[in-house]
Amino acid sequence: MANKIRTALEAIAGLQDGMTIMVAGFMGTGTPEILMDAIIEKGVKHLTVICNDGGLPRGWYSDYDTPRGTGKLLEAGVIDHIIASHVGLTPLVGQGIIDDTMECTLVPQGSLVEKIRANNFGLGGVLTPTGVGTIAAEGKMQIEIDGKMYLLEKPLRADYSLCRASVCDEFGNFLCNKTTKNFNYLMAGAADHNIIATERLVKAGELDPDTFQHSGVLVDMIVEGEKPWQI
Amino acid sequence: MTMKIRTAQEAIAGLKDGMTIMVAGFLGTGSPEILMDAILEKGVKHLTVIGNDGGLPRGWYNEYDTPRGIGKLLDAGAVDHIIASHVGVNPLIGKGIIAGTMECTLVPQGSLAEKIRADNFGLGGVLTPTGVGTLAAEGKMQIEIDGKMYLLEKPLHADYSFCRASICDDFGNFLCNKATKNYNYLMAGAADHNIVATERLVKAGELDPDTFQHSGVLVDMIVEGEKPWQI
Amino acid sequence: MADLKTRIAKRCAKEFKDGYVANLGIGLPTMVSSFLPEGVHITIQSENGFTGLEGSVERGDENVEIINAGGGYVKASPRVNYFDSATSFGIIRGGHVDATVLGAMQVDEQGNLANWIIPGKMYAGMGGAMDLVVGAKEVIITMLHQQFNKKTGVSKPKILKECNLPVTALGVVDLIITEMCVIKVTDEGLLLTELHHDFTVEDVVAATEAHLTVSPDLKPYDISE
Amino acid sequence: MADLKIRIAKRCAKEFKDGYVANLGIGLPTMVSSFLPEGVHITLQSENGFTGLEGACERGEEDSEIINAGGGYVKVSPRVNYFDSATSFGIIRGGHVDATVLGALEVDEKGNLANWIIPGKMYAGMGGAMDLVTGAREVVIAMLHQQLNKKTGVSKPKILKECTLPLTALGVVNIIVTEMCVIEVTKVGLVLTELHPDYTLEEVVAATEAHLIVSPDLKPYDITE
Repeated sequence: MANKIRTALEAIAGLQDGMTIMVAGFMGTGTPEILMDAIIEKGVKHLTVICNDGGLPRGWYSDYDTPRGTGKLLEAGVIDHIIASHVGLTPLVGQGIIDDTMECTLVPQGSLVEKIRANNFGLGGVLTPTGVGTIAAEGKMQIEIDGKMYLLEKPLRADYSLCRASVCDEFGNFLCNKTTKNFNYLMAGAADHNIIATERLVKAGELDPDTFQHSGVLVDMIVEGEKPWQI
Repeated sequence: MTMKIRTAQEAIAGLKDGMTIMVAGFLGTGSPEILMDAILEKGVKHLTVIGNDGGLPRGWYNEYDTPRGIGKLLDAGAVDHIIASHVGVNPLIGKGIIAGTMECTLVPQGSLAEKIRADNFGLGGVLTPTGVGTLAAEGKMQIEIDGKMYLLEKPLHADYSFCRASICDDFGNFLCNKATKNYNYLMAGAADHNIVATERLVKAGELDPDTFQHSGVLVDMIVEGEKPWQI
Repeated sequence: MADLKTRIAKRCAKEFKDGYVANLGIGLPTMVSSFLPEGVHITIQSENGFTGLEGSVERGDENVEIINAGGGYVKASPRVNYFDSATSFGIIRGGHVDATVLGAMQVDEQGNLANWIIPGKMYAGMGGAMDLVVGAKEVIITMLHQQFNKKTGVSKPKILKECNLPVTALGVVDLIITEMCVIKVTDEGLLLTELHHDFTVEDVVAATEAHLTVSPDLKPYDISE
Repeated sequence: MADLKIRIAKRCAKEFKDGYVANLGIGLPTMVSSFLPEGVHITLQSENGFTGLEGACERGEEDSEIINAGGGYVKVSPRVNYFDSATSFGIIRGGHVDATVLGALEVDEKGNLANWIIPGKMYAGMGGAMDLVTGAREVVIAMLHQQLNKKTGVSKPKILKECTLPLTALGVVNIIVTEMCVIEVTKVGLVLTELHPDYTLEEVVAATEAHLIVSPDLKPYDITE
């Protein structure tokens, strides 16, 4: 059986300047930090990043906090374009837009998740009532169904998806604890190359299979070594 | 706190002739048998049933087997219209169509799942490549997105949804073992009244919350007393 | 000011029925859960993926895996259930949230809402706001009646004939609760249903740009326990 | 007949690469997993909601919670993962299934496939077939070359210029494996790539209604171990 286990640097060996990546997590919670670190170490630039938000900036909760999640990529200046629902916590995005060094596309959060899921699950798009009559409708097809107006939200694709698991088996079946689930069960499978960084790696069959909540067939590479965030 | 726990009869007190119901399960596996029994006991007729299939007919695996799942409703002649993906296992449907006593609408299985999820999750529809150029496309809007043709699959709604849990807490958070999941995580929430029949009922907080895989906010009523199927 | 916000939160709490699933915005809306009438227990949904939010957590008691939609560490109730973002927004958009309480920059006579962007000034993103106001069965706006400009000391109406900021959604607001009054959004326009005894109808009209119809059944602002 | 089906299953098995995620139809297609080349391990997907199907189950060993898409009790591998139907078809439609092997009633020159309904005769429903052939990266048709009418004893071609039965999907078939030969569906039509030593080219052409292009690189039907 093909072995999916890699080091972080091996896993992102094919990641190149200008590529599009998806990064799971909600304000840093549920983001694969060791993959963020690997991207910075490799020195990839000009990325388009699809994520819920800009992660957390330096010193967010405790003075000594490093940035978290996509906050690391923002601080390192490797993002040209961010596609997110909310970037208010990271002043670096606003600053980047003002300085014209960064582009930002805002998508309502529920639509963002459906766009990612649509790509993962082979849908040509979904119709959502969210955003009708707002800026979020600009440039989007509108379709009236049984007297109600909807926006067509098309799939979002990426070269790589970077997700984080609490426990993952060697086949890639994984689970995420508590509120670390967020985009992890959507992005894993939505890109050409799907990488999971996990806190705990187990053998297939070691745990009750029903423990796992996302399918390993959607995972291409597994990296061990995530550590719980220390408050 | 509002109590959601009911007897099977109480839970379906509002179910009337001619209503539309969703019944979870795949060839009987994962169907709420005590709710099927309650429908027969109440004598409701002329139902429109949305389900993957026609359940299992009498004597399917062992000669002494009762019908399972929707098979019970078909056996009792309580179904006027079935909306399903596959009805070949239960000959009662074919007979009903030929006799002109039953209508059958076939939907590709993946589209059926998405139509139910769309209703549950407030989408106006999804675009799927499945069924383009086939009978399944008849009467459906076709939309071309970036050069590829898709069918618009609209939401399916019901008055009641009948689901089955392996374990459910008293708030309605539930999980389904193994291959009993199928439509249970999609239908619970997709109807006006959503009933879960469970094998095991626990108090909220009794188990690790991450054990549960479907949210209790999507469940209106809980009925205890499902028994594992005996082979 | 803090007193006024408490007043608004107390009045808003009366809108909740036992068993409601609610989503509360950060700030004033979050305070609402502290003032629920006796016997009213609600389940709070958090956009980032759970139901059963119980409130903020003391330093030292944080669980790094339990945050709210504002990125803050929070407590979860025993009936908490965690799910992914598609399920979270499925629950929101699917009409499974009975009520959402949010602040606003502007609300207008059509029930249009603007609360996510001030072009050139505030750039945070809509987050889950657009989905919430479209999906929740009841959208309650809690806010101070006017916008106070700290530099100039001048207050400006926020309840307008027509929103001039980019809207969050069209025609979604059901109820507006301010420190002065309660206003229902109806097909015929804005209906003043309750008035706080510190203010006259004239005071409210002067602080409101939109046309207000005074309910024939106008009642005192009800924050009795 | 059983021998011919084993031959077809053995040849199909050669299409699989190590690590493939595959969905096998009931009947002949299911046999394919018994003939995988050494070192090739695949993960079988079951439409009703799991990956890691291992095969049929002996009487007495059944788990009433583990069935396959045909309603039969089955065994699972240690890396099994169970999910709901939306996820199952997400995996199928999303291109995460590398190959599906299915039988057919008819296949035509454009790779159109008919395998779910004979109007007035067979009424079962498409089940997951439409999604599978639309979503899987490679669609392998495994079938006897012709349709034998048991009453009349006459055989009729199933590989046609144009399908006459209602379609399962348009232009989805990649490869057709029969007891006689292997045919690849290309943009220019059907290309005969392998011929079994029991048959001549003329016999295959006679048993096929569709136009066949004989590959300049025509090889013997390969079922070597």
